[in-house]
Amino acid sequence: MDLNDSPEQAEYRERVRTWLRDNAADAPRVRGEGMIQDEDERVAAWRTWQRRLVEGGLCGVTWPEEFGGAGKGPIEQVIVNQELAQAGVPGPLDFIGVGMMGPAIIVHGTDEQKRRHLGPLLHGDEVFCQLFSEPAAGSDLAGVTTRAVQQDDGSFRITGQKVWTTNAQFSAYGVLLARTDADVPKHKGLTMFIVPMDAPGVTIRGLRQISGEAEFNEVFLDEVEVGADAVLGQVGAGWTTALTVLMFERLAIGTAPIGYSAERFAAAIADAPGAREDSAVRQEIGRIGTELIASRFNGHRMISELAGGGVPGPEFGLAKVTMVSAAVDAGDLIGDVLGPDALDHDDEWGYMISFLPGLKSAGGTEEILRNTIGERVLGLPPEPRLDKGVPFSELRSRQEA
Amino acid sequence: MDLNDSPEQAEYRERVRTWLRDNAADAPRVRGEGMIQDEDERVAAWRTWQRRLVEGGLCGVTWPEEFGGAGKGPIEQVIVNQELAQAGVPGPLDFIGVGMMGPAIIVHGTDEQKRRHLGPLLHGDEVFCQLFSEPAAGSDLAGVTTRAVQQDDGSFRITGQKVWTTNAQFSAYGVLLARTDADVPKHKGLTMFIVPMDAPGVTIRGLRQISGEAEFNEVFLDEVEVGADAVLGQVGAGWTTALTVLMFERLAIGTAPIGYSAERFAAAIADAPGAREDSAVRQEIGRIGTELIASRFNGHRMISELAGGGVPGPEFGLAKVTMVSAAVDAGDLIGDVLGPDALDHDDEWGYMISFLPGLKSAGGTEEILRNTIGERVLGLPPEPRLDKGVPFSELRSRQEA
Amino acid sequence: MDLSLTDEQEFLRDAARDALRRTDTVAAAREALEDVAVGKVPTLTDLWPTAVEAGWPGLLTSEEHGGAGLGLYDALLVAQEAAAVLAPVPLVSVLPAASILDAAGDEASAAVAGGELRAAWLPVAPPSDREARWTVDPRGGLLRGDAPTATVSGDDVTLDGEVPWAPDAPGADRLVVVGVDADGAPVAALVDAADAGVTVEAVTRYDATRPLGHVRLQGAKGRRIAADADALARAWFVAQAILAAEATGVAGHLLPIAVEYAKERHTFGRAIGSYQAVKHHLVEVLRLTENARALLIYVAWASEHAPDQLPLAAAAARSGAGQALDVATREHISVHGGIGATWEHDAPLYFRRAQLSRRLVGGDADATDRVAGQLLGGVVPA
Amino acid sequence: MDLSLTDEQEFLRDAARDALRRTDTVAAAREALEDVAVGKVPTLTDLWPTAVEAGWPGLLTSEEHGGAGLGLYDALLVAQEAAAVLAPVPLVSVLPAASILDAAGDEASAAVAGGELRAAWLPVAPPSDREARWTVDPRGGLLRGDAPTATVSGDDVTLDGEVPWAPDAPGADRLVVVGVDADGAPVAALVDAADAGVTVEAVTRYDATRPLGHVRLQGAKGRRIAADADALARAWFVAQAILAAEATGVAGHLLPIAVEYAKERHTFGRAIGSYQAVKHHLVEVLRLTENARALLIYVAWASEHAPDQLPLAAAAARSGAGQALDVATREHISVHGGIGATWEHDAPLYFRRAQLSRRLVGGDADATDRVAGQLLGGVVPA
Repeated sequence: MDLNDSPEQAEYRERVRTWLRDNAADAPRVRGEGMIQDEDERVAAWRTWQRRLVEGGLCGVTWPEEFGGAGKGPIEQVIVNQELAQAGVPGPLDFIGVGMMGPAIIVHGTDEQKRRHLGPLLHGDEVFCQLFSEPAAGSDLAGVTTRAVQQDDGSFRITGQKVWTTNAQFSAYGVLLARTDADVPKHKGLTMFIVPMDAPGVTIRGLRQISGEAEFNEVFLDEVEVGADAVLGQVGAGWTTALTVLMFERLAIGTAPIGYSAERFAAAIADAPGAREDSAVRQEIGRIGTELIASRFNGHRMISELAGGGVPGPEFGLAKVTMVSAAVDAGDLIGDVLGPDALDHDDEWGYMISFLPGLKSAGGTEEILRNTIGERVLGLPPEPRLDKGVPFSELRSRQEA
Repeated sequence: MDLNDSPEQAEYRERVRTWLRDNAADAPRVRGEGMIQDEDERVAAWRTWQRRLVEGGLCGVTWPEEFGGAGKGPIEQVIVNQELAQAGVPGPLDFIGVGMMGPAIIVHGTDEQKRRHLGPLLHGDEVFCQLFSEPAAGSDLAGVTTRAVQQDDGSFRITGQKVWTTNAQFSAYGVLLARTDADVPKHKGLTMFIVPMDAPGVTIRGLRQISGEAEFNEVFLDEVEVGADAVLGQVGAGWTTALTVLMFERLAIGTAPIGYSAERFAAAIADAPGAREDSAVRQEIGRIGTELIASRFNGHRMISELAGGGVPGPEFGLAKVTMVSAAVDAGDLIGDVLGPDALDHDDEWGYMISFLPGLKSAGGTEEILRNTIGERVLGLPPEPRLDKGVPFSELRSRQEA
Repeated sequence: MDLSLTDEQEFLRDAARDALRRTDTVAAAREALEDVAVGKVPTLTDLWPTAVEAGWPGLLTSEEHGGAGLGLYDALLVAQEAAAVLAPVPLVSVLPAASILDAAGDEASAAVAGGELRAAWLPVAPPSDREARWTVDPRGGLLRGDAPTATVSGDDVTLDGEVPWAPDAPGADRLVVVGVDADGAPVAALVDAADAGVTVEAVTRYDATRPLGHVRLQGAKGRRIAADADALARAWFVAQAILAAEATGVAGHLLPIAVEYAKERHTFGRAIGSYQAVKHHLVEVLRLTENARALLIYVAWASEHAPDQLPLAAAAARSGAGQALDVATREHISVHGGIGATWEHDAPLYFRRAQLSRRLVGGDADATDRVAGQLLGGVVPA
Repeated sequence: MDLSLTDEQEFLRDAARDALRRTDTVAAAREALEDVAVGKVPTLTDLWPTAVEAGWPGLLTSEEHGGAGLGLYDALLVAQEAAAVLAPVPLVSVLPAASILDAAGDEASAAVAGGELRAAWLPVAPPSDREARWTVDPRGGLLRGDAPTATVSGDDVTLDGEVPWAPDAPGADRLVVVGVDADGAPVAALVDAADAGVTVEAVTRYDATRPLGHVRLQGAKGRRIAADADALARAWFVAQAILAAEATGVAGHLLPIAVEYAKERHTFGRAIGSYQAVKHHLVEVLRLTENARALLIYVAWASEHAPDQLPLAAAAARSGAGQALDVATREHISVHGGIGATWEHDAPLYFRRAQLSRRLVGGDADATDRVAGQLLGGVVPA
């Protein structure tokens, strides 16, 4: 059992460190104090930085070399993430494109799609967003109602509404899941498309969260026309393509550095008058700290597994449960200790307190995650499904019955 | 809004108090310190006491006068319960018979059954137990597998196993739910019987709990023969009869005095060195105390509703959830404050810590209760049922498929 | 034993509901937040005329001193209604003030009860078994501050000190200040908010419907109010009870909305309310809300029949209702899925209410601590 | 970064599992409880010969001092296996004792490591940011007691004081006692359990597989062990880690049993494991158990690479694993329905283990408090 790098990993880490020593000074400030306030300027600077990361082999770490990547494995991605965090510099602007959409195009794209999209995506010239979630479908991704209707000339017209879309406001393309056949059971009638975000009929609207910030967007599609060559994977095989994306999403999130930590939360209250002497506060920070330390070492375990050639299973989703609920509890504690000033508009903890309730619901609620883990990891039987094998077009009327 | 008795209630209370002043000295000690240790002696003394309570109108309070009861309403039952608790004397030996089985016989029994059973039951001469739960059926009462097969002469032969039976070891009769028809959906093929506990084929075995005490019994039935006149209600209508019993059970439990209290838990730790000064201990006892005080006032609200002619709805089951989980938390706290001595075999808190996990599972788990309240009180939709309309005989094979 | 509402109480509650329905207070709460987001002082709907018209400032004031002479439970009914729609009705500041003036038979009682003078009480907590002195909320941290010092000379009182996070202080004409004299005994004084020795720094934190003020008293001149220590302690418990009622009002308001949504919204082919995870959480909200309602009844009963249990009752109500509010507002967001966490939805407004309220006027944790102190001290709840 | 077990570790774990399988330790735990129920001192399966044969007393002792010279994680693997089957193997008392002797290069080290002498360490906690002195568990209440006083004269140490709730003290030949000298500095001494100044009152509480003793030292004579304060503090953290491993072992053992039952047992026409209430609770047990396992890895890493993090790591492991044990044992009863709460079922035996363990050797709450102290003091976990 060794928490340290293998010799090859240590050597790789040293190379990354050297590159960062030489280049970190040019990194833009994209969050927190000193951040570039104007969004356009910030995106432009970040785009340049992504290009630089590619040159250094720190972006597209796991992409095959033939598509401009560094051709490494997930463990090297982890090392890069750790060193970026250590150096206090941002990763690529297009975390979603590089981490999920590009890899999905590599797996399911045509040669032409790969040629056309992968280069600009990797270099940050064309940012990609993910157009999966819908207001009506909730956690049930396969229940999307956005319709893509094929025309006589083979092109498709897409109409519907997507939600919770990160980066939509500066994306060139979106990878969109739509229903092309409503007369088959719901997992079967789906198709994935690559949609230009500047196509006529696409409207983007910022979606403000509890804090008042627009963390996400809504995207409305009104008879948006795309060619037959916009299909990613096969018509009717959209669910398979979506599962690939979700697998890359798990990997991307699993290897991302973790934001909240035991030491940060403890530091927030350590100097508040009376806090350190209060046993109730101590029990609470001790409990929260224990959860977060455990989560960190579970991260180490996952990395060890990746290094051994494994792929993170659904159980690593538990890290999200631990992290979010520890952060919620920490928000409560910090607010109680620091008082209403912790709720101030610009306070980092006030922001966290506002941000977490949305996070708890976004990207699959905790309940769905616990279902998945109970079924896929523990092997518990699924809930009875009323929608199995039923044509999608009939589901609605049943629900309303 | 008035927490006090109405003039009629106050007068009734005064009568009960007077009776208790004159008679309490003769009450046997049946639990706690000074309790009659030998079970036979204890039961005999308690039986005598039940008879005395009947004479005073303090047992069978809500039974119609024609069956020997006092012909009062539930509010008078509450007053009696409060005054019994206040005087520190036990209620009737046969809480289950008087509170549930007798009332069910009054509703569903034949004239002959009423004549034969109600008198001895009320006076404690013949104790009744409830034979509903089964090891395989769990919380699903309608899933009982004990079979009652009608013979050519009209009599029934009953074979099966019951569990969690209180008082079985000194009961004269049991009210038993059995399946008489397996070829109809499960709620439909049930029949209720009055079974003599000394019939050939009945075996009773004490069921020891975590503490080592036998709080309940298992009852085995092997070809137990009962006449057609043992059917309570109609053949095939056992589920209806069971629902009546459950309604009386809710009423009996709802009006029973509550055992655990904020003040008792606080007193347990008040003098432990360091406890009163520890803010974590204070937060915990404050939280537990708040829950229990709320529960007490919810009890007052229920009584007010009874006094207004209402019947307690399923939401009063929430009192059980509050009580049990507050007591579990109190057990944790008391154990942590008093240390391992609180786990001593004879310690009252050690006993409580052992007793609660069984209570949590007995008589419908908390999960079932939350389902019921969610559906019956909040009107939320039920879970999809796979056993609706399916003949009972087919259910098993489906489950194993 | 009859805990149902009297006809008068039902009338009072329904009248409050109707009066508050005249403006869209929830929409106003969101608009006020827009002001805060752009750095402006929020403009709130002024519900003071509504409150005065309805007689709410004088609810607890006896008839002989110019009020309606109702019981504490009646005030709690109004507080529940106001909070349910996030209406900025300053009950938590005016009712403790009015009750102190009423107890003293003070000459200003009628004007405050009638709403001609808008009075705000500055929250000062009576001693507990952990804090042997009269205290005020800290600006931050857990160490409670000293109550202002009061220098008494005949009817004149001079006050020095600071009372942070005082609800509704910015809009008040008069402040009812509790200070302690040189012997540590509490003294109440009526202070003109415009007095040279008074500074009120207006602050808004997270819930724009709750105006707050840091009040600094530097040789502030006031007139003594002849209320004794019990009356001054009672003001604190009245405030706790009102915050408890507000919390209960919100939780009780949100639950049926969440239940409706859970019945209508489908996922994986079933209404989300049919899933145990959702169902059991909603039942937990019901349980906590019913508990909170029961605790308000305890407060009302103690207030009328057993004043020695009022500290326990008010603290328990605050603690239990605070818990209900916390769980209900989080669950409200959660049941509504991602949409419940967006600015346009009402759920975040109630969440903000919960987050701020739990940290005002002692905070929920201080109330829980007082419950412990009362129980460990041998108080037996009825 | 490779956190998988080495071949040697897998062998050690499998060998432990095999050795412990020779007797039905769970059945023995129930029988011992029958003895307690009728007021007898429980007869326990004596697993000391098994432990000695397997070399467990010397696991942490360096090879030069007569042990196997393995790492802390290896000992934690054995502790997990022993606890999983409720085997009364006295690791929590002998390993801290052996590690103190090893650190001192004491002449008794080899005999203790080899099991010829059965040694028990008396739990004495090093100072924390809340307790500036060396302390022992109280008999009851929250105020920790003073460590025994040690009067040192050359190699001779005279000890006075009391150490309540010392695991395995009744069966030990030698006691490793930590006392404090007149300057408050810790001193370790090896004491013959048969010394006239030593009284060991054997006690059993709730979990009959855990023999305990209240040890009274009245002028007890011992021989000084030349271990420094760091080594004596380390013994406490080793004990915390072993209790954490035991807790993890039980939780990890119970989870698959509960899952199997939840798959097989049907109610209302469905396997109970298909209901969210059951499923989500079992996932919570998984989450806590995986967290506990991760924390054991932290302990192992800190023990080898960052001794300054061992206090945090050991305390976090104790706290996190204790939580896992608590939830896992309750859930085990709950999943099994009423039958899980009966005497014949194994679930109550594990519940008893959890109930007692959380209150020994400082208790889980003390460990949580130390996590807080370390974090508030600025320690940054790896």
